[in-house]
Amino acid sequence: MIVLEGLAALLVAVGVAFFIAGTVGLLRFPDLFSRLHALVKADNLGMGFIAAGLALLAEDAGTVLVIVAVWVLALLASVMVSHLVAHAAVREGMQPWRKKR
Amino acid sequence: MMLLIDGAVAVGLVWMALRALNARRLTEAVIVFIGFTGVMALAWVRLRAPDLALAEAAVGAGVLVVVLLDGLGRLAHLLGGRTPLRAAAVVLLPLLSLALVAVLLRALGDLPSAATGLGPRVFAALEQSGVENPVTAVLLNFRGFDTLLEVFVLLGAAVAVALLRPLDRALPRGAGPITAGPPQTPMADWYRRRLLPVALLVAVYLLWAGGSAPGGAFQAGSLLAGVLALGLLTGTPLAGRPAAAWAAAAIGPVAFVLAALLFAVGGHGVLQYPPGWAKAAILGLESLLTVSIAAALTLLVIGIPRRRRP
Amino acid sequence: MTSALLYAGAGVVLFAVALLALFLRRHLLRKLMAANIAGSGVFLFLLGTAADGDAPPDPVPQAMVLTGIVVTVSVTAYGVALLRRFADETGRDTLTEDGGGP
Amino acid sequence: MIDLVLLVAVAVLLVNAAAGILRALVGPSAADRLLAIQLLATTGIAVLLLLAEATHQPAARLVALVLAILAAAAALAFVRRLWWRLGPGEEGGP
Repeated sequence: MIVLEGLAALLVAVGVAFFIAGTVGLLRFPDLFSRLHALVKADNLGMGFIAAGLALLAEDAGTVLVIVAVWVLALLASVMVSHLVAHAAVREGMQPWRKKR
Repeated sequence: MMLLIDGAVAVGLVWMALRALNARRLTEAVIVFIGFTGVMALAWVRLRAPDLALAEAAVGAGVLVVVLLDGLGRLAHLLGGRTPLRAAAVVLLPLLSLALVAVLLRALGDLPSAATGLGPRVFAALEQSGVENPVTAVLLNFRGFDTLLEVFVLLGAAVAVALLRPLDRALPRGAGPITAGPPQTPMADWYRRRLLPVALLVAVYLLWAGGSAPGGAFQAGSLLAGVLALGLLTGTPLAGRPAAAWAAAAIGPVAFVLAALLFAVGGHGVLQYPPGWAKAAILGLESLLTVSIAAALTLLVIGIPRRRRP
Repeated sequence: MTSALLYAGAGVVLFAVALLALFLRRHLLRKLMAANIAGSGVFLFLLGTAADGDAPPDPVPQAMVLTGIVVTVSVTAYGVALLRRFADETGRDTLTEDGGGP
Repeated sequence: MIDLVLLVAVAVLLVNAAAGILRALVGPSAADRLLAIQLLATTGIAVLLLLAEATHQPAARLVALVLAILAAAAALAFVRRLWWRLGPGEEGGP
């Protein structure tokens, strides 16, 4: 039991670390496209770790099912958001950032 | 730890409200306001009111988002003007507002403890209500009359919005209110087609679970409306069938009134369920109400077409 | 000080802030948002004072707030539709008192 | 014990979201501001899942489920109803 809880705590901690990484990306990256990428990818990986940790703690299969469903749906929604925003940004004529020479 | 989290949520709520009301850019204000409703859902969970959290999340993240962003889009050509305020108002009103906070906070300290509320009586009568979720029991049994009026408010709002439709120079339905926009992408299509069944499943679960656990007609209905709004945004040709939508919006309130009259004629009070029938009656009414709430909210989202420039 | 009272206090502040903005802001969409936030403040106050320790709060205020949430969203949607129509007719998004024009 | 770990995670996530939102609201474009909502939605879902476990409220998972289903609505409405109407520098107003 204690092993399981320790593993869950570890997974949640890793997940939180990915969330922090995502925010650092949001703070530091130079343009919309790269910020989208930080936000959507890092945060959802983080949520995956948190969901995995919580699934270890779940008492019954139904709870695990709900947790997995939440994660998959959030993942799909994030994919849609980044796709839509990036697609629209390109159409609006927004230029990706390039390193100045 | 709990108090720390609650403090963060409460401060976040006030900060987001201030930002939504004072941000210089209107788009920023609307975006922060949408975030505010999300944080409200968190606050409801912390206050142990999951029914409210479900409703707030479903309404705030679905219908309200689309209504506000769509409304903002319609006003985009007007954005940018600024009107000065009278100096007296700028000085006096904040002082009055501060006084209000002081008085209300003082009153908060004087309130009697929660044990004097109606809660114990609800729990005492819960056995006879036909459901185990006390909130559902209050909404559909003990205070069914209020809920009846509420669904009429919802239907009334949908009718009122429809009445705002410009009679002359309205754009044709094809140029319709919600489906306008830049070309859609195949991915959005794919997403919508997978999301709709999932949302339907969750809505049915919320409705069914509403008898014994958090959930119910309002939560299920607003979730469905949110997903339908999402579908409309990706191009579901739903807006083309207004008669069906209106019929769906009316069926719940009508059934509610008929049930009330039927019970009254059958020798019980208005909206007093006959013994043994409460559970079935509540579940049946809730199912129809879910359909109606979803339809009425969707009609509210669709809104009215734009008036053509003269 | 319990968590519930904290939320009730936040509700008071939200209500006052939003009421102030309702008077001070000219843009009608902002007035609508202010009315919404004032409503949220009232809801928080209701539930915050109805909570009793760690037990779930009184179901009667919960039902009232649930009703309130749905009524608020329908009124907001109506307000946005009205505002949109007003803007279509007049080309303005604020109500000016002294015929000050757009 | 594990509950405390989860609650600390909630607190860290909330602070993290606040920092990200402050940055996102700076812009410069309206789409950058939209990212604030996306960040809040993702964080909110994770926080709700954590709170469901830590405070023994299974219904909080359903709230997370509802948020996850509707999470794309804001971006969709923004892209299809608003952004293409906003010209450059035309998003202000008192």
